[in-house]
Amino acid sequence: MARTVAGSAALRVTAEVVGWWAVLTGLWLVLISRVDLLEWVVGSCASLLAAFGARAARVAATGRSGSA
Amino acid sequence: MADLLVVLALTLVVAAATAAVLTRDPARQALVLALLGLALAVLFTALQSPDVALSQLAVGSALTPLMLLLTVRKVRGRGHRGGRKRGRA
Amino acid sequence: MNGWLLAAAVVLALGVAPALWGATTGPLRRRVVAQNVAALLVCLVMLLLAQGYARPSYIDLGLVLAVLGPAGTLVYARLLAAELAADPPTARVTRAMTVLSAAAPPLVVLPLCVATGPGRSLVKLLLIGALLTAGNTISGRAVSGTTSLPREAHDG
Amino acid sequence: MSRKARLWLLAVGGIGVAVLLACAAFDLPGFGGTSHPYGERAVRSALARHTANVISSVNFDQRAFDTLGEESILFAAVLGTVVLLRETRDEHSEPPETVRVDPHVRRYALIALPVTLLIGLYIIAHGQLSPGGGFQGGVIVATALHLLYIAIDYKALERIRPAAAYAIADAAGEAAYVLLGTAGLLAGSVFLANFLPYGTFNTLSSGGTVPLLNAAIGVEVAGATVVLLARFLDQALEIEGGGTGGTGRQDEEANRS
Repeated sequence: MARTVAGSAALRVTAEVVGWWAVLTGLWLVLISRVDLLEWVVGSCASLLAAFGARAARVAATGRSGSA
Repeated sequence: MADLLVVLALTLVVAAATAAVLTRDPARQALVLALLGLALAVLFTALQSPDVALSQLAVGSALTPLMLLLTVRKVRGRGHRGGRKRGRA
Repeated sequence: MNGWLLAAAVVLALGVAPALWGATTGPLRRRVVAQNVAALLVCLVMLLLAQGYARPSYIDLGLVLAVLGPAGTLVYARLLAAELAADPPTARVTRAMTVLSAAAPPLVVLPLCVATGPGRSLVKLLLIGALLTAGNTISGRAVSGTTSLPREAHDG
Repeated sequence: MSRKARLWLLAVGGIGVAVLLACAAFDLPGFGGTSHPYGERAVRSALARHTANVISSVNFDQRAFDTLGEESILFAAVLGTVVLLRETRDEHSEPPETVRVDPHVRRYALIALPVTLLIGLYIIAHGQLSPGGGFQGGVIVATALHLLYIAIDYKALERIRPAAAYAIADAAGEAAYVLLGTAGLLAGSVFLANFLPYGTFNTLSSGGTVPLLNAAIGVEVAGATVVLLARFLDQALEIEGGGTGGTGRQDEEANRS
């Protein structure tokens, strides 16, 4: 039971970060003027960082983790 | 005619800078300084130096006001106490 | 000097200059509102200048100001909250500010979009417009809403 | 010195500066003229090194050593601020009051924070291509984090801001700049030489060491700004007491009124 709760919490965290990552990568692709492989790599790394930032900020703002 | 923007931006910069000097209250001065920063950014852009304009915008729009107002709050005493003692904190 | 630069000059003379006057005189509530309006207008001026000088990379100035301008106004709303709560902007001013935040960006961004044509830069322009509208509406609300806010509703 | 004498001294100094300035201004080349000897050489050199943003090429390649000095100034200034604004023995910390914020502002901040963060990273990464670079982007990144304070609550900011980690980032950025410069030295030429391949013009990989130095500066400036603001925030919101701090000044004002 505990494992299922932990598992669904981990799933929620992953979903939140991946959701933000997808949105922010899209944003990066809008900002740049020319797309190539390196832009993709740098863009997705920066978006991943910002996505973790988004989650950390939300957790910090609510003062508890896991709630949507 | 081509220099109209430069002249306009320069006028705004001079007006904002003079106003910043003449404003005595530091909290209000921070507001005028923000306007001065915006006018400077327009001037720099009109003079084709967007890098400098971007530096001005990055520093002047949120960072400098935050530092100034935090300092004002510290000097006047903590916000809640100052707020109770005087109207303006 | 083309039409875009002329439009930027008009916004500077008829928008930013009065905002500067508003920010240097009068009560605090007027000054903070004027600062918010000035950030909004200068962001639009930056977009017009980018188009007027035919330098797409200047758009980034507008992009940065679209996110930092509202942040700047929120700084004042936060740290001058006591003074603003004692003397908040009138409802008329607040409404005018909301209308301006919602109406001014499309007025500038849509012609720019038509001039840009379809492509990624069009999406970028629309994004800047959206960020600017949302940010300035929110910061205007934060400036005026310090007292009208119900004290319980703090947990979003 | 009497007031009158001081005013005279000021007037003489002011007039002197005004005369010198006027002389210098009349000897300048005309505004917007066609002769730009330095500009032409800088642009030619920047294009030769495949750096689209000439300013970045000047800052991080042609005159990269100057930027090291500027970066060190920021580093030292922040260090000095940290020392001056530390909590002294006669002061104590009190947790600040919780502030209630409009839920709309709160929601906006939570959405704007990652977007601003990404824009800051974009400005850092594209320093060699478009206006901006490490300094501007670093400041934007730091401002993004402080949205948590200005639009939500100081406690929320404190949860994601272990100041020590940002101090390490500050030092690491500074060190990375020096190390990149030393790598230029080891690669066979001079300190801060652009030793990497210049890449294709107007792509992310162009400019050789310029993007890497930009990244180092970005990390340094973001860390330095966060540490600087952390000290200001601590002083303004948490630290109480002390001979020269807020309360002393307040008593003084109370006595006066």
